[in-house]
Amino acid sequence: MSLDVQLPGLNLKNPIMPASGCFSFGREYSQFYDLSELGAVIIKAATKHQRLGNKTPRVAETKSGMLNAIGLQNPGVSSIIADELPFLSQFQTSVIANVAGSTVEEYEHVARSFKDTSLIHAIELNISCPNVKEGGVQFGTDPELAFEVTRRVKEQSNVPVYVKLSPNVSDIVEIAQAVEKAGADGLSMINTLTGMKIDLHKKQPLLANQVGGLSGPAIKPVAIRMIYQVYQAVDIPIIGMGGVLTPEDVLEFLLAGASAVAIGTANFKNPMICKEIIDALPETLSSYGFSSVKEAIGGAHNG
Amino acid sequence: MSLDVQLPGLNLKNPIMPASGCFSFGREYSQFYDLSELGAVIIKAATKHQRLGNKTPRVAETKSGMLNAIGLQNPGVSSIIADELPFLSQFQTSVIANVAGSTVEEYEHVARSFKDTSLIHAIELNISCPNVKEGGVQFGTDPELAFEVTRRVKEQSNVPVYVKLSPNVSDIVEIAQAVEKAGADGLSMINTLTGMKIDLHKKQPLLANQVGGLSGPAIKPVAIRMIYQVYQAVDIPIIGMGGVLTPEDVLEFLLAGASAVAIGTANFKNPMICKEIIDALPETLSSYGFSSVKEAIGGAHNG
Amino acid sequence: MQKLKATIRHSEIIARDTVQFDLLIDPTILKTIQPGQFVHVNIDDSSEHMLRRPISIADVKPDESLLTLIFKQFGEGTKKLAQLKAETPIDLLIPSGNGYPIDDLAIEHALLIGGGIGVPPLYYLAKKLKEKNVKVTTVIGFQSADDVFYEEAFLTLGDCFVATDDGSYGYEGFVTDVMDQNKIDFDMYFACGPNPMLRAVKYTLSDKEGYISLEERMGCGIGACYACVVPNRDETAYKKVCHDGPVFHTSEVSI
Amino acid sequence: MQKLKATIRHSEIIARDTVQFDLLIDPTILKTIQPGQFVHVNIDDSSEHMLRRPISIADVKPDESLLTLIFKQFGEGTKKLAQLKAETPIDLLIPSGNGYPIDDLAIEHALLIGGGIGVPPLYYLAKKLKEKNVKVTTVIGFQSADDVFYEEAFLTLGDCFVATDDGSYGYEGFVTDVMDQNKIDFDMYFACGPNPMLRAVKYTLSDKEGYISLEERMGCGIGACYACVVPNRDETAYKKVCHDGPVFHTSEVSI
Ligand SMILES: Cc1cc2nc3c(=O)[nH]c(=O)nc-3n(C[C@H](O)[C@H](O)[C@H](O)COP(=O)(O)OP(=O)(O)OC[C@H]3O[C@@H](n4cnc5c(N)ncnc54)[C@H](O)[C@@H]3O)c2cc1C
Ligand SMILES: Cc1cc2nc3c(=O)[nH]c(=O)nc-3n(C[C@H](O)[C@H](O)[C@H](O)COP(=O)(O)OP(=O)(O)OC[C@H]3O[C@@H](n4cnc5c(N)ncnc54)[C@H](O)[C@@H]3O)c2cc1C
Ligand SMILES: Cc1cc2nc3c(=O)[nH]c(=O)nc-3n(C[C@H](O)[C@H](O)[C@H](O)COP(=O)(O)O)c2cc1C
Ligand SMILES: Cc1cc2nc3c(=O)[nH]c(=O)nc-3n(C[C@H](O)[C@H](O)[C@H](O)COP(=O)(O)O)c2cc1C
Ligand code: FES
Ligand code: FES
Repeated sequence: MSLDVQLPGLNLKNPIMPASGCFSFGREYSQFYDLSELGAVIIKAATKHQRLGNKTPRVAETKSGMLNAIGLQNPGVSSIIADELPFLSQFQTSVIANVAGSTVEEYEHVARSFKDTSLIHAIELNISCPNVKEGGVQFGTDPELAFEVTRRVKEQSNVPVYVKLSPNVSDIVEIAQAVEKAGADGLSMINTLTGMKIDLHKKQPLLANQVGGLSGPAIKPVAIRMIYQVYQAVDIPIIGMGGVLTPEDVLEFLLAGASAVAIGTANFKNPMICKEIIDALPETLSSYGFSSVKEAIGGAHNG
Repeated sequence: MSLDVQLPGLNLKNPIMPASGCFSFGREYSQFYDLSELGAVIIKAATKHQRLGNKTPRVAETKSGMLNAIGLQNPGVSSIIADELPFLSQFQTSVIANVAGSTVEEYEHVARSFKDTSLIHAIELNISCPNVKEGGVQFGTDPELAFEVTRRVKEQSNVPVYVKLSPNVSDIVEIAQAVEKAGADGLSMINTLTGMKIDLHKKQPLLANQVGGLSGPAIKPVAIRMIYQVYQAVDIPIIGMGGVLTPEDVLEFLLAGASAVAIGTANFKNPMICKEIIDALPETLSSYGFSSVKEAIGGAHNG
Repeated sequence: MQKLKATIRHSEIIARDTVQFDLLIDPTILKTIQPGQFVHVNIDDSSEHMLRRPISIADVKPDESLLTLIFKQFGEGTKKLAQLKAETPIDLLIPSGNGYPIDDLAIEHALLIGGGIGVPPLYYLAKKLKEKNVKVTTVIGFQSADDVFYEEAFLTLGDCFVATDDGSYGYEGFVTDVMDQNKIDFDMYFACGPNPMLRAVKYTLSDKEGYISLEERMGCGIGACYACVVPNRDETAYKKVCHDGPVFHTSEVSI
Repeated sequence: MQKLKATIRHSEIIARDTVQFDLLIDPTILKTIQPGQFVHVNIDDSSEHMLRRPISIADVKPDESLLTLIFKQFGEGTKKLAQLKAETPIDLLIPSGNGYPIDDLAIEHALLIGGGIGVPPLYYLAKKLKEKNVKVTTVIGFQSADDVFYEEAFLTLGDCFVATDDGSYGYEGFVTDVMDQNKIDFDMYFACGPNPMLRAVKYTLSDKEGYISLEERMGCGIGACYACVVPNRDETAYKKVCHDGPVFHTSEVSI
């Protein structure tokens, strides 16, 4: 059974990778299994300077999901390059750097900084952060802003750029097409849905940040729908994510149109999940009649 | 413990009502309990003529939720008035008519038709249906279309109009403010998120309609977030819904800013759910320190 | 219809992935059950599964307060059900739908045709027909030898022919092949199984009157959500499988 | 740290809504456990609960391959755990976090201060200190008489003062009130409980050195998600409770 997939910048031995923000820079999970097993690792968001993130509580459980409002806590791009990437480079796996910022300039700076290292293979451009200059609109909800930030980050990058789309939009296809036109090499979808939980005891939003991002199996149907729709409208590959828990879920993402699949929240329930899914994938694929991962990609569009 | 709530057109003895489309016109559930126990009943969507709806499969289970693509199957507004409302009128409960259509003219027609009966107390204007004339955009995702359909339905109605908002939008507040400006007496939120499930055996979307509406506990965090945000931005009351399963969930909606709470999907798991929640609500409210429903409404905004 | 808790008295694997539950239940409700009706089963109290599962009533023994269900482990829900042990309570809507209207029919020889998980409801039907002195012949089809169940049970009530898709047991082929080869004489047929089988049966037996039991994905299971519809004969309106069916006269629906 | 399945050997309600689990577990891992460490518990295999629950290790008996947890039924997850019966397997990450660094401390008399569900880890700590011939005095606070547990257990290891918020048992008031009234002499304190209690203790005992164990909502429980942070002393960076804690020297963090 061949699990390999070739994508811009990424020669993946299998389509499975931990999702950004759920795996830090890999150290913690490396006590559970050899990270060389992974197709790739998407590291925690990098910003220009260190960020402390939001006040706690930062997470809350919801039915078949969770909310998080970490607030992009990270040590800053230079420290990531100096202290974290060398650790990851000991494993035989691709590294995707998640790039975040509050302004186009910050995005450009972070992308440019990653030029100094050969230890990343692609950029995941996280356009779900609020754009401070434009008054808190998310780059990811306005096609023109999305186009602009993609175009400018592409100019600063020497590796392929996958743009990570926000699902909190009326028309995901419009955004996907805008970033494709701006030169994106691929898409990564979906980021979290914006949600809230109220603390009944305290009678106020449970998260200190009030709202948080909803992830986990609860959002899988939204992810599948968006990937299915976008697959039909663009020609660049999609890294799919949102609620993956089982090898069957991975197959569902592939059929919908994803070329690779990232796993976020499920790592918290089961730190072995990525490895267990990689091990189980050949049997799952063959039980549904596939002899390779490539064969399954987009398979639900043939009907 | 006083559970009553007064809203435009609705003198509710308690804030609990079944959500549109999950309760038909009440007959089936009346074998399980006396519908007079309910604060109100929101009936299945009415269109101008009979509609057959979509092909099957029309529903699919998802984690802590479900997808549906019923497609507005209903016998048409005149038949609803003649055959269904008289049945409901034997119960001591308010009736809210859910009004749907593919064009503004159809919405107007349905709203006007309900003028002929005294058996409904309010209209729930469902602007989440695809607008055929405008090329499939939902009225609910464009603030100008939402304004226009609300204004024109208001003109045709002799009962208060609650506009039911779609959550599939980048900015829910903008839509809510548009319909408030157009004269809406209240809001009803949220309708379903658009989702999809792939049938792994058939390798195609499971629902005949491909996409369907995601409902159930999975979407509760999105509903709570949207209600919380809209409550701060408008002055009209909100009927909240999306994933209610327990009396604690009802309290969470009230605290977020809902004045009444509708229950949809949970009726399928437990046909007694509305009655059981009504019975349990006084104890739940008092265990969190409330002596009435009214006291809890918007309670999470005082911090 | 009622929502009630039954208790699993006995659980047994009777064929590949196929589980039989004998449920202890209030006998007054058992007396009202018609063959062909189903129960709508709640998987568990968690929110993970928001939809119940429809399972046909395979047998009823009011004297022992027992109700029998037979189901195949197919997806997550039936797999979870299969793991439940004796003494576990299980939440049902019962009885759901309309069964085979055998009390209103004057027939002498009934042909029962079942495929896979369509076989279970035919057992209670056969028992009831036999009680009314109707001769019963059964033709049941399965994928393979490992899937076959209840052949002996049906044999105690009349002739029973078994077919398997791969020929590993009984006749090779589909139930319609068995019917072709055995020229069974009968007044009326009663069929339950996957839609392709029902279509083939209806076509093959177009000169005979028959009742078929349909499967459709369900939401409420009580007629309130319009999930489980099937077009009427001329496709001008829908019938609800959960409420108007699952059993229909072949002339009522277009399949 | 490992992910492993333990088996519930015994489950018992030891106070109002308070459950003690004795878990059968691989003894090699038990020998490595430091007092103050916790386990990260998976509620069940369903997707309904995507987050594990952190529960302190209350006692360890390597000879019997036993690990003791004591937890209060608070929300849905702990209520589900409480219903698990003996022989049920339970999925843990173990051992999590850093405990009280008692091997590196030269002390003679330790004051242990616990509030509510902060009491359990102090029991294993008290046992370990006693083994090292450190004198142990314990002050534990609960809401009400019905909530009190482990007083006798602590009394076998040294003095133990109990306070209840409503005065229905022991001293009336908070643990700090007991400390005020009893002028306990000690070298170092070790506290675990809700943040307001820890703040009060830190303030009251500002002239003493102490270690505190913090609670914060967790995602991964292993240091990878940045959910469970607490600001360092000068609030210029965060520490992770799950990885750098849950036990901190009072000078390390700002609470
Ligand atoms: C009236 C009726 C009677 C039935 N009687 C029996 C029986 O006696 N024995 C038996 O083994 N099976 C029977 N079935 C089929 C049985 O309901 C499905 O196999 C079962 O619902 C699958 O659930 P799952 O959790 O295993 O599958 P999943 O795929 O996890 O189920 C997901 C959803 O799809 C629905 N679904 C999946 N397959 C079917 C199907 N074939 N028909 C209807 N809904 C489906 C489920 O109800 C659920 O809502 C009957 C179906 C109907 C409509
Ligand atoms: C290091 C550490 C050790 C702990 N040790 C114990 C112990 O020995 N005994 C005990 O009874 N309790 C202990 N707790 C608290 C315990 O984790 C919570 O009571 C429990 O997680 C609540 O889960 P729930 O399902 O009942 O509540 P829910 O409200 O349903 O939980 C929802 C989510 O919130 C989190 N959460 C809720 N309350 C807390 C809390 N107080 N602290 C951390 N997370 C919370 C849960 O982990 C879960 O992710 C400890 C907490 C921490 C951080
Ligand atoms: C705790 C947490 C932190 C996250 N941090 C980031 C991040 O820094 N950058 C990013 O692009 N996405 C981040 N995400 C989103 C995930 O990468 C992923 O898109 C989302 O969680 C959906 O996948 P899942 O359902 O498998 O978790 C985070 C998600 C979680 C749960
Ligand atoms: C089967 C089904 C049919 C529905 N039909 C309608 C409808 O006709 N009109 C409407 O406004 N909403 C309809 N809805 C949406 C619900 O009224 C409700 O807004 C949504 O399901 C969220 O609530 P819940 O999570 O409690 O189900 C339908 C939902 C379901 C599940
Ligand atoms: S399942 Fe709801 S109408 Fe049949
Ligand atoms: S819980 Fe994830 S870092 Fe502590």
